[in-house]
Amino acid sequence: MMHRAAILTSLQRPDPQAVATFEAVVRAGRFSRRDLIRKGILLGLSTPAIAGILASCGGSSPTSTPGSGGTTAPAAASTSPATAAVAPSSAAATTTGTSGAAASTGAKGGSGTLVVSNSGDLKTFNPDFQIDDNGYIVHSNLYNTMVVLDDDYNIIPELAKQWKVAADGLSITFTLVSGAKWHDGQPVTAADCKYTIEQILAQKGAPGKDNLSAIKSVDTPDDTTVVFNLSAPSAPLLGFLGWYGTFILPKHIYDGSDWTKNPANQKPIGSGPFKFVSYKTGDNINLEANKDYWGEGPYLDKVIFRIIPDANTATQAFLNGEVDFVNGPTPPLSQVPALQQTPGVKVDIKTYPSVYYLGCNMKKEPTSKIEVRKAISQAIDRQQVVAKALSGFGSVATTFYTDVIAWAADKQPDAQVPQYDKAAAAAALDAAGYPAKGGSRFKLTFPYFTASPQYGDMAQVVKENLKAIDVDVDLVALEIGAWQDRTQKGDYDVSLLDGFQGPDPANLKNRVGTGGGINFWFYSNPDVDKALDDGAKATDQKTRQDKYYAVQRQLAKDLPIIPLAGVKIPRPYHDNVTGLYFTEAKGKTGLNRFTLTKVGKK
Amino acid sequence: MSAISPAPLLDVTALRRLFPIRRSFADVLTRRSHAVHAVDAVSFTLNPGEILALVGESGCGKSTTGRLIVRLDTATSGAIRFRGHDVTHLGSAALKQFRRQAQIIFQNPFEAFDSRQTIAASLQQVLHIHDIGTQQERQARIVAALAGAGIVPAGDFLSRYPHELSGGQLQRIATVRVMLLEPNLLIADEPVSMLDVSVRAEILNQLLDLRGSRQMAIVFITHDIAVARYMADRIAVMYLGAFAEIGPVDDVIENPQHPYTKALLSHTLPIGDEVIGEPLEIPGDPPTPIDLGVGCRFADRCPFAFERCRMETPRLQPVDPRRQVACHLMDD
Amino acid sequence: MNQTRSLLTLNHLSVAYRTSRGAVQAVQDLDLSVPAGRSVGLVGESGSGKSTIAAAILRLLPENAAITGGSIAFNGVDLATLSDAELNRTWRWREIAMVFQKSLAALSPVNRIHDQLNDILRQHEPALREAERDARLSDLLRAVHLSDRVLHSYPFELSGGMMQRTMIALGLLCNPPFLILDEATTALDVITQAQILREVNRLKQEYNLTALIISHDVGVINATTDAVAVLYAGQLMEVAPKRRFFAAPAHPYSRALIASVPRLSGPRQRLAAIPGNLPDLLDPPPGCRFAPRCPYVTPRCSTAVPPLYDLGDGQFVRCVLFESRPIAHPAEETMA
Amino acid sequence: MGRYVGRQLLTIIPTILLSVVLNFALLHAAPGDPARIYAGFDTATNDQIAAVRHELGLDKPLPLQFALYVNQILHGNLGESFAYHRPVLPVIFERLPATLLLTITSAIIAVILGALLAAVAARRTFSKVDFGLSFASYTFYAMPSFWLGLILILVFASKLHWFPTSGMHDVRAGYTGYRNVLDVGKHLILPVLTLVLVQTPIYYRITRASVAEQQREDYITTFRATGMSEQRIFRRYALRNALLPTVTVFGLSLGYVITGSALVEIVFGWPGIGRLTLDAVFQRDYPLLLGIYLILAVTVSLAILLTDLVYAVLDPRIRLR
Repeated sequence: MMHRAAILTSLQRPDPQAVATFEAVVRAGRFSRRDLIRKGILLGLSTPAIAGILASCGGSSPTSTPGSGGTTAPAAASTSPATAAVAPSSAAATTTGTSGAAASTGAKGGSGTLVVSNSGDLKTFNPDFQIDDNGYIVHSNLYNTMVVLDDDYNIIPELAKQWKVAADGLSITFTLVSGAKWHDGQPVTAADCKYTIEQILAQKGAPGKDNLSAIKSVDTPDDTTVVFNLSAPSAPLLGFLGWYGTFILPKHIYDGSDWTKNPANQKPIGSGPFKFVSYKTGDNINLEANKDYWGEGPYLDKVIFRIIPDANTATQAFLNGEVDFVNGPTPPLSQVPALQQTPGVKVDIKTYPSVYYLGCNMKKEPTSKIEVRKAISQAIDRQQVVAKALSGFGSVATTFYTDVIAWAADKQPDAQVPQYDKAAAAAALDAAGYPAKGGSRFKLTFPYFTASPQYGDMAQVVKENLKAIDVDVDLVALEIGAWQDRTQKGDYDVSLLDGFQGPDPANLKNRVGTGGGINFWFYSNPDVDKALDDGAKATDQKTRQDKYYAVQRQLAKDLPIIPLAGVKIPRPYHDNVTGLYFTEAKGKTGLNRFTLTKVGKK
Repeated sequence: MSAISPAPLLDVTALRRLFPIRRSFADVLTRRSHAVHAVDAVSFTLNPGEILALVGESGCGKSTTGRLIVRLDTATSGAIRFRGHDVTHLGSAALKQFRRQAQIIFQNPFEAFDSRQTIAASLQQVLHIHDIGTQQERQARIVAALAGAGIVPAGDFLSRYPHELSGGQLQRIATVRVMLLEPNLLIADEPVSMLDVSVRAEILNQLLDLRGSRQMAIVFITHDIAVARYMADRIAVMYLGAFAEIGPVDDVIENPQHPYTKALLSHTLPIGDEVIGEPLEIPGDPPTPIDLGVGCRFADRCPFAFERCRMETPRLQPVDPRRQVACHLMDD
Repeated sequence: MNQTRSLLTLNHLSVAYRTSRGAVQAVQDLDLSVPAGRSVGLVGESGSGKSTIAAAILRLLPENAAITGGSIAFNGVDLATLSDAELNRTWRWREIAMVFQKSLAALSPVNRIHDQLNDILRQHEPALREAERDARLSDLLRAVHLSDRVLHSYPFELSGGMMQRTMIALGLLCNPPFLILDEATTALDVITQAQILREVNRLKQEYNLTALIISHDVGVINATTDAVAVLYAGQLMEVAPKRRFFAAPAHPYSRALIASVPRLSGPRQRLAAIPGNLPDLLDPPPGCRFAPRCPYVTPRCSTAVPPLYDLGDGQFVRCVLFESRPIAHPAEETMA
Repeated sequence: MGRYVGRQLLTIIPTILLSVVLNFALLHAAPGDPARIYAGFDTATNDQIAAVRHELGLDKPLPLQFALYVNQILHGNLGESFAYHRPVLPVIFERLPATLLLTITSAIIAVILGALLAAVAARRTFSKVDFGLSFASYTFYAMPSFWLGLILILVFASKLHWFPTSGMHDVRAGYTGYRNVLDVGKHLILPVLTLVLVQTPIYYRITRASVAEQQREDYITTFRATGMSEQRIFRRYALRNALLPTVTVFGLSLGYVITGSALVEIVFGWPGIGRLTLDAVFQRDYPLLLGIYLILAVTVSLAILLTDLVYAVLDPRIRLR
């Protein structure tokens, strides 16, 4: 982010002639979005300016970086938090997000069929009423959200081309793009947004409900304006609006029906770049280009998601050319180096906003003792974890929060996790009253679930590391449902977990807050709970950072969870495929939105 | 029972065992069931030390009767009294007590032993189940019992497995095994029919000796009337689940009253210059005793059958104080 | 006994089984002849080799058994030297037929009786028309007092007695001069057994059959044979005309055998058991195989197998007690 | 025969009823909370989980849930899948044909192949052929199907490019008509081969043992004695008798194959019921699982009935008794 802001502010005077040429190029539609932006930046145009040109040209959809207006919020620009658009440094100021696209260009489709492997069936084509990991990439291509998170968790426009946060933080006004249409030809309007948001808020079980709970009511003064009235200022709200379970649904299809049973759940009508063609369950999902797409692209004629549950098979299908791009399942990590060596194959290795960590049972001795937890943390050689269990596809974790959401990750010494020091670990346990009698200080029960092979391998490395300081570990492999039952009963000493920590650190509440949904460790610290609550309510970026730093410092003191390694995910594709979301330059829609609008084949 | 005759050891009254069967889909639908009358109203008494032979062709119900008596099977109706106690419906604890006194040996000695157990273990187990003696006492008792049966040296047999012994040897050991419990009643179900001729006599003699020395009563089940004659004091001839006649062995053999008994005896193969007499021809094979109606079971094959035989089931009736016959001819 | 032509002559026949623990001499140096038109009974206990002899005559020994010596002369032809194809073409069933023990399993359980009998008949009488074959089958069944219904039945639908009659009909299918009955009535009930044995006797007359009747039951032997051969542990112990055998058995084993059978008449004396067990044929006693159980055993009994001594009137016995009698030379003369 | 079929049909009903009760009990006794799984692992709050639990009706007492379920079934309604929010039956019937195609094809090939090889081996006892076949049968029998499947993919798809690695259709080509049939056939070969290789040994060994046993039967001796050639005896009598246990095993193993093919379906990305089941297990989709088990119970019962009928045709002892 730093470098882009620097470039933007250093180039002040664009050459009018160059701008004209640029306009002509855009009109001709000859450049990819990436090229356009790069060229525009080189011409000294700010991103909104490019967007303006594109909009006036009726060109393809550009994107905007939040807080890049150039006049305000330098602090926000440097940390680029997802909340920046809502909460610039000055409480008095309001910020505008912008979106350029109003109508589609003529260049839709034409670059063939892309076959993407997906690890399982989606549950339903209604993207909002339940969590559906396998469906997310499909939903993303069929539907739009109001705003989108980019690869660095900045908020960028989608259906909402711009938005304004009221000075008191109690309302947000969105302006929608014009010309967006549903796949059945009906226009996308503010009523659709209102319907969707209200529907989400009305359903207790909807995954988006809690994240959007700050919204008190939704107004639609006209067809392109949506106003969220909030019960209190909410910093994470906009980030969550670009997150799970917030795809805008067509009101004219869903209104008045049970949205879990609407026929459109099997024959979806979205507003996204691809239209539904067919779904053979267990086999494939077939989408075709939406030639009337309001935004950029799509450039492909078709996207076919092939469902291949086995990682080895998916890898072979990929190598055999049956699949162009492995979205899932993640190839066996040990095979990735060979894939990287294969001609014609590219492997993108993406740092995922997730950390593998060991959770300690806070209710049961010996792990209820901080000395023991600290010793465990010191006993684990994280280099070994990364090298042995993750085949190098991971990073040694020294702190609690993912680096990917950089503004919230505390890297200060106070927030550091005790690192590998075998001797110190042994000494600490001696001192804590756990001498190594007969080669064993105590025995820990370590259940883990068998969803991915890495878990077993990591558990094994942990076991070996702990054995080196005379702590025995009983590994118990369980299916995930059984694992949940067991950990919830507290029938364990340590266990292993990871998971998405975005888009906002407010999510930490579920992980380490008292009674959090995945706080399997019975960790409860009022100070942490308070800091988490304050962090969620604060609108000021700096204040929020302070609160979440405080949480991480306290975690370093209490060590209910012991971070081991950051998660990296390899995604192979053939080099005739270009423009995949992760191959785009930073600042574009990325991993968090698996839209394939931009994918084309050479 | 008069004062002079001893109280019977075993008193079987109107014993019945029906095996329900459903023969057709229609039966299943209508929940109608047929019944095989395996044993039908069998009554007799047995005194201590007495041997009663049950004789008949295969399927006549003689083995079922034996199994009912030692409660390997439960009677549909009727009563079995052992030493005056009704044992027809004993619970498991009382049954264990009863079984100690009433034992059974079977036709196939190879199936009577667990092929994975040594002979010693098999014999020990019997005593163990009934909680008799210490380990040493049991051992001594087993060796003594084997020696008593002429199985010497006992050590030669104890460590062997069933498959290492001949059928005759195993049957003798099987007999010893039931004798370990010193029962008062033994059911011997065709104990020699699978054995070679030359070893049969050994088993038969062994059983006779045990009767002599222990006053053990025996229900001896056989298809061979000559063997029955050798073994028994009394003989009961069975046909299709019911007694045709019962009486002292010599009376029955020398002067059979029931036509079936006559047929059976007249078809027994003579040995050497024995004279059996002209065979009493009876046509056909014994039918399966399903849903028997009224009338004599033997009527269809009986050369002497008359109208009444098909109308009325003959009862077992005394023809002399020690002899009973179930035949309408006796009424004349 | 008169010198009649011998239809079947077993000369020094020996049969051995190969087992994992060594060779078993199941039949040792056996001499026996069956005169045309007569019935010879072969009596012995399990392991005596009597069924092996039947299998050897038709050359149906299992794979692990072989004729190790001697000859099987049938009408002057040594069956022991013929190939399977020759036996199938000329001898089996056309000349020598057999009624087996365990008759319920003696035909394929899943094919109708008619189909099986017809199939066998077609092998030997390919020229016959279907209708002629059917007529032959019906005639045969009538001969054993069975109705045509049996032809359309499966084996399991028949009673033991009916099945045994069917097997006898099968034996007569090709009108053979020689019939072997191997424990043919063993599993039957008393009355059925007696009826069938009487039928066999009648058919022997009607079809002019020569028969070898194998049984462990001296009653069956008594009912059906003219002469008796006693086998013990693979050795032929005694051959005698039937009456003579029952009235004056010579060999100690023959005597013990008859004495161990309970009778239906006469005094009820204690049965004489034969002590001991059959010898282990993997390691048989040298000399007379009955010696270990014999009440009259002498040291000489174990030195060599005694020869057959001729007691006259067709009675021969293999026992040193009769060494004063002339030694018989069965290869040169006809016995029984 | 009609009576026999009727009797067999009647026995199916209690079997299926029992399976419903057992499946319900077992599913609910197994650890794992569907509500938590539906609410999402990373993000769900305890409130959301409770809401989902209520929505799915899992907060009702278990006996009531069972009563409601039985009532539903009796009205011909197998309920609605937790995960897919669709009636259970269409979800199942979308997947059943693929599984039946895979399993029945492979089972039939395996039983024929196994029986043929067994016949060949049994006629040449202790020969090299016999030894080789026995060795191969043990080898393939011991092989895990998913592993074997992967090896076949590596060799025949990745290395030789003879067949596609996985799936049921060439999605890029999107064939229709007879070309679609050929395409499915091409995709079918490797998974069928996998199942054939692991199943054939079972039939081979059963038939091999059974032929050997028939050779010792008395009726074989009878036919030999009548002068019938060995070949004729084998062809006309021994083989037919020897096939009886094979047919029984075939019927019994059909059930096993249909449920046990899940691993092969996963390896080959085959869109069958096995994979649907496994997914449903992981998601604790009770209505779907119960529905699958019910349909499988019916299918397997019918398959067994069918084999019983074949058996009855082959064996008059069953037919006529």
